[in-house]
Amino acid sequence: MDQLLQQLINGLAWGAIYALIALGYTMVYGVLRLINFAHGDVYMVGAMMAYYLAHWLGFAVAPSTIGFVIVLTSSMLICGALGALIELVAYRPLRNRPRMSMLITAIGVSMLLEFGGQRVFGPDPKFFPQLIESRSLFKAGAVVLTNIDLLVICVSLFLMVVLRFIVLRTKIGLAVRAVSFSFETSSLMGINVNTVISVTFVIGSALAAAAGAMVGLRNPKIEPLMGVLPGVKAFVAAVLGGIGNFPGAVVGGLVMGVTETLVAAYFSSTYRDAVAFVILIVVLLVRPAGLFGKVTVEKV
Amino acid sequence: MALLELTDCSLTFGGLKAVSAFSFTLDAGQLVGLIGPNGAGKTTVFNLITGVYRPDRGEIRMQGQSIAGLPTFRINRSGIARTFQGIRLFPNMSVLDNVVVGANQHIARAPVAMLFRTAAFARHNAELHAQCMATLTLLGLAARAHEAAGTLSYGEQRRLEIARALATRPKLLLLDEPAAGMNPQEKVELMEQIRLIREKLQLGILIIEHDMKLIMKMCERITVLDHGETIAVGKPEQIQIDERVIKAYLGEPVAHDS
Amino acid sequence: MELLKRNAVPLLLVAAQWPVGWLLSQTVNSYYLQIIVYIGINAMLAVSLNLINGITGQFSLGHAGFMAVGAYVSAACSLFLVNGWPAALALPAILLAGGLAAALAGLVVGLPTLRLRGDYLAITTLGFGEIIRVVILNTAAVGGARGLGGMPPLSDFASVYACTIVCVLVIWRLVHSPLGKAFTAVREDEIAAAAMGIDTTRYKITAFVLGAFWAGVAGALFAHFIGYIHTNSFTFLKSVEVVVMVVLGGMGSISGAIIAAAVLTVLTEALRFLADYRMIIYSVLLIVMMLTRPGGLLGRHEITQWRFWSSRTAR
Amino acid sequence: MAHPISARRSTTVSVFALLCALLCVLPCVLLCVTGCKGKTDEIVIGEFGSLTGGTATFGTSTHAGVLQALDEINARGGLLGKKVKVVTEDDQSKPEEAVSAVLKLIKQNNVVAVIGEVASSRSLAAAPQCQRNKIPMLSPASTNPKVTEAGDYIFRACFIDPFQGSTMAKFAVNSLKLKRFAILTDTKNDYSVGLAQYFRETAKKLGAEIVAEESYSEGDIEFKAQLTSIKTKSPEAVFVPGYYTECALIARQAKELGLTVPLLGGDGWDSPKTTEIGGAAVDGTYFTNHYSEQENRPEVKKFIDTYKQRNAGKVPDAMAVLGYDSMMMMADAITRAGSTEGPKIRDALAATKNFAAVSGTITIDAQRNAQKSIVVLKIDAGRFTFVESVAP
Repeated sequence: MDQLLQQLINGLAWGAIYALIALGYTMVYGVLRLINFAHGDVYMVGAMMAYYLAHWLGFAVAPSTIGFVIVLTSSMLICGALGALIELVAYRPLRNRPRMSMLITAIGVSMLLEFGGQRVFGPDPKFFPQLIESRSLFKAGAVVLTNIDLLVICVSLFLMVVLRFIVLRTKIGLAVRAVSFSFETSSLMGINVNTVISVTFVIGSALAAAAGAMVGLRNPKIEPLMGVLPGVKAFVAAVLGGIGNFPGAVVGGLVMGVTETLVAAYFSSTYRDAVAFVILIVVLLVRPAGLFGKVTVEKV
Repeated sequence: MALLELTDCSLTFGGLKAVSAFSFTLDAGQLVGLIGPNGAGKTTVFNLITGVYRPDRGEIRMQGQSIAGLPTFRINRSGIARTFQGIRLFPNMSVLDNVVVGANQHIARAPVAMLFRTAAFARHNAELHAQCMATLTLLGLAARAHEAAGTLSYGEQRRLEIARALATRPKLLLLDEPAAGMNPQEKVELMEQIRLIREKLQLGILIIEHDMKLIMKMCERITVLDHGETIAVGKPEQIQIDERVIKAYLGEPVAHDS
Repeated sequence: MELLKRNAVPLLLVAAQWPVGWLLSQTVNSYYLQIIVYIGINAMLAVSLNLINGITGQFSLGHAGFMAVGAYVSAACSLFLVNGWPAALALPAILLAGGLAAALAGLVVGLPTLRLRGDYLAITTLGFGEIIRVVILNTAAVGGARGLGGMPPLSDFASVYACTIVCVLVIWRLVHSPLGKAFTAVREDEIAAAAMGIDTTRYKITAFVLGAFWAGVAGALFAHFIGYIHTNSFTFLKSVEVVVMVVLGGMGSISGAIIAAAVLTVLTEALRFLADYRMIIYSVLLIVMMLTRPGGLLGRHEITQWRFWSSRTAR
Repeated sequence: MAHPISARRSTTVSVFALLCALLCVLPCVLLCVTGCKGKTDEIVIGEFGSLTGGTATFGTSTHAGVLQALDEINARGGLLGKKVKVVTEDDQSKPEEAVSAVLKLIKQNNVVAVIGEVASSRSLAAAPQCQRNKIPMLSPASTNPKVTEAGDYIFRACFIDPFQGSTMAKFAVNSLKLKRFAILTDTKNDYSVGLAQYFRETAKKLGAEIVAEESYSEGDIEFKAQLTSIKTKSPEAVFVPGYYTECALIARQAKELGLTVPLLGGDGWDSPKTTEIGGAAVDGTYFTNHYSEQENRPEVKKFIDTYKQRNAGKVPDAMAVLGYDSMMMMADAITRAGSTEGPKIRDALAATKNFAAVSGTITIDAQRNAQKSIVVLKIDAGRFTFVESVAP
C-alpha cells in the first residue's frame, strides 16, 4: 500500500511534466494541424536557458525560491519568443502548402535544435543548480513527499489554470478557439490568424520551457537530447487524451506518467516504453479520437 | 420488383431528425426527381442509400436484397453509383484515370499478368481504355481525357462525376445537383446527355436538383422532402400545384426560416 | 517466351547488376561502393514507404520497425536456419524470410490501425516501431542490447540493386496499372473511392503489407551487407529519415523518392568534412529545401512525364 | 504525354536509364570533392567516434584524450621521424554510420590504423572493415568480449565485462561482507547488460542473493519507480552498472526515497559529473576503475594536469583517459613496428607488454584484450578514494 502511494506520487509529478509538454502539442495541433516535432526540443532549450540564467544571474551560488521564479519566468519568455520565431521562419511560409512539407520543416527544426544544442551547449550532461533545496515534506511509513514534487505539481496546476483562464475568458483565447475551429472562417471574421498562431506558439513553448526548468530542478541532469523521448511521450499523451483537446492533454499526460511509473514498478521496467505505446494503441482502437476527442464525421 | 425500395427509413443526428419515416420506390429505367428546400434531407437520403450513414430504423432494398448498413463499396457493387453535391473527384488524377478508377470492379484481377505486362494484359487495357473513352465521349469530355481532373471547369467536373459513376456500370444512378453552377447552355446540354444515357443504358436515375425547370422537364415522378419528411409524391404537373410544396418553398406568411 | 520478350529490358537490367557490380568492385573503392549500396537500400525504403504515404495517402512513421523485423528475421534465418547453404540459395531465402516476416508484421499492425486517420495512424505506427525495438532489445536470442553479428556477407551491390530494381518495377507497374490506380484514388478522396466500389481498407492494407514487405527486404539486405545489426539503426529517427525522402522527392512520385534517397544519402556523406557541424548544416539544408520546393523535388510528377521537362509550372 | 493506362514500357526504361546515369555521376562528383591523398611526410591515424547523437558525450571525451596524446607525440617529434595526423570521423552514434566512417578513413584518408569506438555496437559494426583491409583497430572502451573476436587486427585498451563485473561481485561479497544485492541495469546499453550478467553470476557463485533486478534506458531521468520497488526488497547494496550520465541521478533519487544502502558501479561512474550531479548522494558508492588519482604515478598526474589545462579546468573522465591511452599505445606500437604497414603495426600491438599507460600497466593478451589491474574506489565526501587493487 505504501509502495503504491509512493508510486502514485512519483507518477503524478512525472505526469504533470508530460501534461505541460502535451498542452503545447495540442495547442499547435489545434490551430495548424501540425505535429510540431520541434516541441520536445523547445522543452530542452527551456531547461538549458534556465541553467544558463541561473548561472549568469548568480542564483546558482545563492539559491533562493525567488531566484527560481525569476529563472523560470525568464526561461518561459525566451522560449516563447523562440517558439514564435520557429513558427515565423519554418512554418508560416508553408501554411498553405501540403501539410507534409510543414512536418518536414518541423523535423528539420528539431534536428537543428538537437545537433545545434550539442554543438552550442556541449553534449555532456549538465548539473542543474539546486535553486530550491530538496527535502522531504513529510514521511508516512515508507511514503516520502518531497517539496520539489509538490512544487512541480502545484506550478503545473497553476499554469494549467492560467491557460484555462486565457483560453476561456480572454479575447485572444476566444480567437485561438475560433482558429482551431476553422482557419478560413476566423480570418473572414476579422481575426488576425497570424497573430493568433504566434500567440499559440508563444504559450505552448512557454509551457514547455516551464516543464524543462522544473525537470531541471527535480531531476538535475540536463543535456541537449533530453527532449527527444519526453517529446514523443508527451505527443502520445496528447493523442491519448484526444489531440486538440486541452483537458485531454492534461489527463493524457497524467495517465502516461502514472501508467509508466506503475508499469515500471509492478510489471517490468524493461518494457515500460513499449507499454506506453501499447496503451495508446488499445485506447485508440476503442476510441479512435482519443479519450476526450470527438470523432469528426466528414460531411458528404 | 422495384429496383430500389426504401421502407420507413429514419435517421437522427443528435436530436435532429434528418430523415423520418422515408419510404420510396424506384423501378428500373425510371427517372425520378427528389426535391425540397435547403436542409430538407435530400442528400441525407443519398447518403443513406449509399451507406455513408446507416439508418436508425427502416429497410433499404436493392433488387430485393437488403443493403442497409453495408459498407459503401459493397452498395456500389450491388449496382448503385452516385455523384456528389460538393464535387468529389480525384483532382490530381487525369480525367481518364478518374473514369478508370470507376471501372475498377470490371478490371480482371490478374496480378501476374499485371506485373509481367502480358499480351492479355495489354489487350484488356486497350479494351478498358476504349470503354472509358466511350464513356467520356458520352459526356463530351473525351478531348480533355489527359488533363488533371482538378483543372476542369465546374460544369466539366460535374459531368466527369457522372462519367465516373457510369464507369462502375450501375443499374441505378444517383445524381446530386448535377446542374449546380452550370450556365443555361450547359444545363441544356446536360439534360440531353442524361436523356441519352438513360436511353442507351436503361438506368434508373434518381436526381436531386434545385433547377425546377430542369426537373419538371425531365422527371416522370417527383418526391418532395421537407424537414426530413415526404410532403408530396407525384407527376411534375401535380407537384407544381401542390399546396404543401408551395408552402414549403415560399413559406407561410409568418415563415420559419430555413 | 512471350513473357520473356515483353520483359526483356527489366530482366536484362536486373541481370546486368552482376557484371556492373563486378566492374564497380574492380574500379571503385569500397567506401564509394558502400555509399552506392546505401543509396540502393534507402531508395528501396523510400519507394516502399512512398506506396503507403505518398500514393495511398496514409501516414506511416514506423518504416524502420518493418526494416528491423526484416533485418532481424533474415539475420536469425541465416545464422540458425540456412547456415551453410550456398549463397545463391541462401540469399533468396533470407530475403524472402525477411520480407515475409515484415509483411506479416505489416498485416498485424495494419488490420486494426488502418481505420485510424492521419496523425493517429502516424503515432500508432511510430509506437509499433518502438515496441519492436524494445522487444528486440529484450530478446537475448537475437543479442538484445549487444546486437546481432556474424551474418555472412550475402548482399552486395548486385543483389541490392537487383532487388531495388525489382521493387521499383513491382510498385511502378502496380500503381500504374488500371487496377492499381485505386491506390491513388484512396489518397485523393476516400469517400468517393468507396462510392466507386473500391474496398478502401483492402487497398490500404495491401499498400501497407507490400510496403512493409519491401522494407523487410531492405532490412535483410542491410543486415547482410553490414554483417552486424543493432536496434540503434532502426530508431524512430530512421523512420523519419525515410519520410523525409518521400516528402522531399514529392509525395507519390516514385522517381522523386529515388532521387531524394540518393540526394540525402550522398549529402550526409558529402558533408562529412564538417565533422560535428555536419548535422546542423544538414538540418538547415533540409529546411531550406522544403521552403523553396514545398511540394518536393518532383511534386506529384514522375521524371518521365514530359510536363516536368517542358514547363516549369510543374511543382 | 504517355498514355496513362497502356503499358509504359518505354518510359519505365528511361526512368532506369536516367537513374543509373545519376547514380554513376554522383559518386564521381563526390570523389572529386572529398578525395584527398595523404601526404607522405606524415603518418595518418584514423579516429571514429560519436561526436554527435545519443552518446556524443563519450565520443567527445575520447576525442579530447586522443588529441592530447597526439599533441604530446608530435611535441616529441612525431613517429618514425614523421609528423602524426589524426583524422576524426563522426558516426552520429549509429552502427551503419560507423561502417561508413571507417571505410572513409581507410579508403579516402589512407590511415595506417584506426582508433574507436566507445560503444561495442559500433566497434562490432566497424571491425570487419578494418579486418578485411588489414588495418589495425584499437577500441578505447568497447567492453563486449565479442569485439576482439572479429579478427586478429582488432584490439582494445579497456577491461572486458566479465573482469569488471566479477571483480565488483567478489569485492562486495568478500570485502564488504554483503549478501543481498539489487541490480539496476541499463537495458539499452550492452556494457551495462554485460556487467550485470557477470556480477550476477559471480555473486550467486559466492553465495549471495540477488533480491531485485530492475532496469532503465539510456537517457532516462526518472528512476523513482524502479528505486521504490528496489527499496521494498531491502537489499544491502545496489549494483548500478551504467554511465555517470544516469548513475549520478539514480543515486540522488535513491537518497530522496530514503534508499541509503551503498551503490556499486563500474568504470562508467568515473567522471567529475558523478559528484557534481550526485552531490552528497553518491558518497559511500564503490566502483571499479582503471586508476586512482591517489596512486601518485607520474603518468596519472601529468595526464590530469595537462587535461585540465587544455579543457578549461575540466577533470577527465574514464573515456578521456582511455582515448589518451589508446593513442599512446598505438604510437608505441608504430614505433616498435618501425613501419606503417598494417600487418607490422598489428604484430607490434599484439606484442604490447607492460606498457605504462595512465589507466594502468597494460599487456595485450592472446585474445587482443588489455590486461591491467583494476582498482576499487570509494566516493568519500566528493572524492574518489583508493580502496584496493586487484591484479588481472
